[in-house]
Amino acid sequence: MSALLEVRNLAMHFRVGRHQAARAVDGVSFSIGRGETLGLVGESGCGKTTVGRSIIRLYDPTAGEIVFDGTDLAHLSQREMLPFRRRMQMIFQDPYASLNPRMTVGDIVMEPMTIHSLHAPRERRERARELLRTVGLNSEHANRYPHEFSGGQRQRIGIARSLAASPEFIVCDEPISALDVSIQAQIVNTLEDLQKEFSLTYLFIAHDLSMVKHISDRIAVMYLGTMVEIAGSNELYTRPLHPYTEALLSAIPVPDPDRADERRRIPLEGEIPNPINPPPGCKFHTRCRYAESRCREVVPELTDRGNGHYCACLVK
Amino acid sequence: MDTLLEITNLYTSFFTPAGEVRAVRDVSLSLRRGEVLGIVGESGSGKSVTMLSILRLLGTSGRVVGGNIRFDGMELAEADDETVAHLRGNRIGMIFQDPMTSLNPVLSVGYQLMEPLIRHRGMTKTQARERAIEMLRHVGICPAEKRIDQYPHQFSGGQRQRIMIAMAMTCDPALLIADEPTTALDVTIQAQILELMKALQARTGTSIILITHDLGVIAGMADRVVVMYGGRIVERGTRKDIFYAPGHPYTKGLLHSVPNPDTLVRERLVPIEGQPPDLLNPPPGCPFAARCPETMRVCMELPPGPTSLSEGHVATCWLHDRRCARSVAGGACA
Amino acid sequence: METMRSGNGASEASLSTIDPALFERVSDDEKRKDEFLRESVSYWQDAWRRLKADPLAMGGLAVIVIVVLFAAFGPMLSAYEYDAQDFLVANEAPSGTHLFGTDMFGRDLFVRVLYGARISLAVGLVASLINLTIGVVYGGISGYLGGRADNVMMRIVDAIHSIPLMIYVILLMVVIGPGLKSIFLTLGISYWASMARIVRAETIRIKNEEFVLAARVLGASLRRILLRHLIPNAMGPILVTLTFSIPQAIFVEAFLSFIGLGVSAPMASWGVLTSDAINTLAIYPYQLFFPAAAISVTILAFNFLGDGLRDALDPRLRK
Amino acid sequence: MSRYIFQRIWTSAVTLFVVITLTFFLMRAIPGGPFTDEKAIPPQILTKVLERYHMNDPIHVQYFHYLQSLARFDLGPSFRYEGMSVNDLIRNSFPISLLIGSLAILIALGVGVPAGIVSALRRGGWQDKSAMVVATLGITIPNYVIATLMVYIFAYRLGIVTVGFWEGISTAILPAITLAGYPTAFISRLTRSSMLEVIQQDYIRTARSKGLRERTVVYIHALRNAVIPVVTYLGPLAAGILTGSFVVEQIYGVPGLGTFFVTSIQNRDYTTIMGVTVFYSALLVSLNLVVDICYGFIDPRIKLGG
Repeated sequence: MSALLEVRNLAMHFRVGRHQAARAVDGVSFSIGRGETLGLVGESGCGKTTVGRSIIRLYDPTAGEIVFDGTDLAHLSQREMLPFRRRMQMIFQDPYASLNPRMTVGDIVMEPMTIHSLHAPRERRERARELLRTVGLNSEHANRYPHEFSGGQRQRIGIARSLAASPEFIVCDEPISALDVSIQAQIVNTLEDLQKEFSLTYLFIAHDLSMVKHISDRIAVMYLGTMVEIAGSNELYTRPLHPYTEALLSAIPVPDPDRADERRRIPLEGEIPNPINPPPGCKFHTRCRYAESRCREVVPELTDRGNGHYCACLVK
Repeated sequence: MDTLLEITNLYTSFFTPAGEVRAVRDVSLSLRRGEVLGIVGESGSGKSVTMLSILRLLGTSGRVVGGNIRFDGMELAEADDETVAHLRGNRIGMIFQDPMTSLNPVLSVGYQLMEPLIRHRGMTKTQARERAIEMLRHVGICPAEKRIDQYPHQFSGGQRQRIMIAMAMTCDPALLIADEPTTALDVTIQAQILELMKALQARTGTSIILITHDLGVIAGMADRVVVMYGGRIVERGTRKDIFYAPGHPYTKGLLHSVPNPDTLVRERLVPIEGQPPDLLNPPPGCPFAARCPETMRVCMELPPGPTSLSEGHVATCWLHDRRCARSVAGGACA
Repeated sequence: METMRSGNGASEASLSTIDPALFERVSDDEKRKDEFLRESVSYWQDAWRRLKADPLAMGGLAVIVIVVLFAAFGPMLSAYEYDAQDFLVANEAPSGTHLFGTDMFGRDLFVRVLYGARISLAVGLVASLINLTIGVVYGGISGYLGGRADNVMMRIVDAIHSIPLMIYVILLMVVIGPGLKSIFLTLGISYWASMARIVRAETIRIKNEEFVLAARVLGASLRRILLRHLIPNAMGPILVTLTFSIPQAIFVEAFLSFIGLGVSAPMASWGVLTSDAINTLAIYPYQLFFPAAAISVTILAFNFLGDGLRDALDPRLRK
Repeated sequence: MSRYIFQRIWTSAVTLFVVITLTFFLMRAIPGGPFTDEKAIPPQILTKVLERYHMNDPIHVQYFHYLQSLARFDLGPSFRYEGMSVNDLIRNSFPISLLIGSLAILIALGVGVPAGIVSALRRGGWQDKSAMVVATLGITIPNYVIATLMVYIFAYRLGIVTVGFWEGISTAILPAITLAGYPTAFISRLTRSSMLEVIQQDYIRTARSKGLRERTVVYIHALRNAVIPVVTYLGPLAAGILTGSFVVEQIYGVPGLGTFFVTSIQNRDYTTIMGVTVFYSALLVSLNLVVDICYGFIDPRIKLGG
């Protein structure tokens, strides 16, 4: 598998007040192969959304490289980004906020084609209707407004829009967390079908580990702006190395009474520290049950543990 | 067995300019002392409204339009407002989904914790403060003496939910209603909060009604489970009944639509197709008829009644009617 | 306690009436036939529908339309000129010939009130144009740019805002001198600060909404983002602010004319008319009544319309 | 908290400085200068006068002079009132305006806030509807119209009060009521909408879920949050009362600063106009500052942000 996207030492610091900076993302590296789905998980405030938005250049990264199909996007101007905007897209979290309430569904889906002057203007409407059918909606819906649809249907509209410019790569930023359980599976299946049909590459950002494991080939775990572990999804699930991943996995509720009863939870006390003043050394040491004195001083690097499994921990 | 709460044939509606939203229809359930009852359902299924109906916290547009609510030998549906108000925070504690907005931003945490004690227990400020500090300690907020004078914005989401729990539990209520207490929290914090609730229940013996949409939370917490859909109860039973022998197509659908984390092969999920019903014009029959894989003509016209599948396991579905060729009573399933 | 009930349908009574054919499976199409029962309505159609249901707002709108029509065509239809003096009929009470009576110079008050309406409406129009151009653009740019530019731009607005408009206006009028043109100029210099604040707040709210991020991800130009996404979504508050800013401007003009800094004789604005009437208030109270009522009714109409618009455009009321 | 206060003081000072500068250059921009008007002044007197007022110096020197005297709280002499300084004039007339203004603010708060609470709690009821109709009327009718009507009714028709003589607090009541009209109406509407918004918040449901008395829920939990916008309105309220007093005082014949300001405008008494403008601005900027600091105490969230 050749890498379609390679992120090296990406950092994104946001200014807070006059003299402080929140280190939302602090040196993150990973790559995604063509046709692959990489899951990116972590709790709120870990910087996973910032990674997604930096890749798609909604932010200007503080440092690092974002190599997409051989070109470093990190320092391109918005004008230079334009050809890449057609090739990479994003699906958003909130199906209520991600669609312009003043535009009809047809106009929303046609917008990417208009911006990139794809197809003849007359064909665009037909293509929009076709896209709506592709994502499981009725083409008659094109003349309606977003507020007339339910959450799941709106998310499908958002997916149709992201497909309109025929992209190769899509950042899915928590696309199912705002949806009801019975609808989540619909959307995940749709995403899987589309991936096959259009050979798409996904970066799938979520906090729901079980769904991420289902959809992803590999999973990357973030904590407080850094990458702590990357591995194939089954590997990560069955053999987590990093203490944080271990705790995170043990915290997922299992929908099975017997297994829930016999399960031993690894307690993770306390809360995520403030990214303005992250702890020195390993950022997880304040909550880690294996922490040693060196963890407070040495910043662990992601190291290869074999079998495509990388982990950034000094102890394990 | 000792029943603490019994709701029979509850109907609750919201009267909006667009018409009557029939949020809860014909809901009956019971809760025993010391038990954890889980109510599962997605948004709009009526699970929260059922609980808010008990405490009369429906706001100005909502009203209980039918049914009985019996709490600890008292008939609540006919009780006056003052009686119900005296149960709230005293005999029945409640915690809500979003800890970020559920605490009053301009009052100190200590003040908010002391209020129910002064109101219901007639404590003096000093006594109440002592008890509040003790409660904060129980929920793991330290140093309690110092933090009691802080304001909600000085706490994280998880800590605020702990404070909410302390506040709901401070008068030793017989019943704690937890309305999606962990939905807004991260998984590791969710685990902490659930653990805390379990520990408090073990100590005080409080009955808990846990409302959630997360089957995983229910599987680890509840003794018995009620499944709601479209304002009606579709199934109830012990948690093993619900997870291992679901009787209603909706329950089955829910269980199939979440991935099994233990399988190493990627299996395709089986979603429930379609969209939830519009409660402004609820379908005349079963609320799930439009999305059910087994829909019969009768499902769309008449609401099914409850059928007992085994001791304590009840499904509300026409498939179990003895006239249905595929019913359990009628023999083979198609 | 579980009550054991076995397989009853809607009720035992209807048991026998259930046709066995009802227990046949139905097809998927039949299940989902009634998906969209409601017709599709856009935001503006919906808002208009709600505005129509508000009697006060519609009353306000009707009054505004009537005032506009009267101001435009009234003076042409009247037999009198606004500045024609006739001392023979000075200070006459309202009658069939002089609907609102006459003033101390024998001028017909009805025509003068209509002229006053022209001036007030012109002032209102200018004020709204200023708000729409300077206020919306300034606020929009400030909000969209953010950061340091926004900071500087908003400090200026704060400075303007912390001193009441009236003091600037008075100061400027003293410098420029009285007259209608000066009023327009003065309003132009000072009358956009609150609109700028509101538009900025809206812009900041909307620009972080996911649909604007989506447009940026698609590569939409700044122009497109402003015209297709930001402004259409900020139109509600802009419109409401506009409806409230018009009566304020009308009031400012009346006030200035009242203290002698606005329009001067023989021109007739509602402020001049009320000011003139005060001298003779004890004897001829009707001379105050008509212009005062005209101002109040017009301002009231705009306020009712504004309230109605605010409710009709409130996103929280939409379901 | 102290950082927040410091920041607010700093921005207030900047605002005041901008206003002073603006006023100064505006007044200097009057074509022909302040002494060339209807009455011709002999040239030699004019030169003397100009010298006395430093009008012959280069403009930046004048500006510097002006700032210097302002730093000593000296607003300079009046052009028209011979031998009087603007400071004297303000000292004589401002206490009267202050009395009327404070009374008006008390009325506005005392009537507006309760009216707003009642209409919010009885939303859609007759109390709500009547209060809101009265409030809309209060907002719509210009205060000079209210003033003249009151004068007409109470002085001319009923003869209860006399107009034109200042007799202390008893003569202050009618002007204060008149001035309070608009702010009372505005505050009641503001309180109502803010109360309606607050009453729907999650923490109100929490308060109810604790079984608190409805009184406690409304007056402790809801009102504390609902008055925050009212507090922020106190600055603009003071400004409104101030500008309102220009004409209301005149109509009632009250010898306050408002009357005095309007008279000086009509007399084109430029140093006085300038001085009073600067005085008003300083007053308002400091009031805004006080309001902002109060706001910081009412809303604990501000402390952290500061």
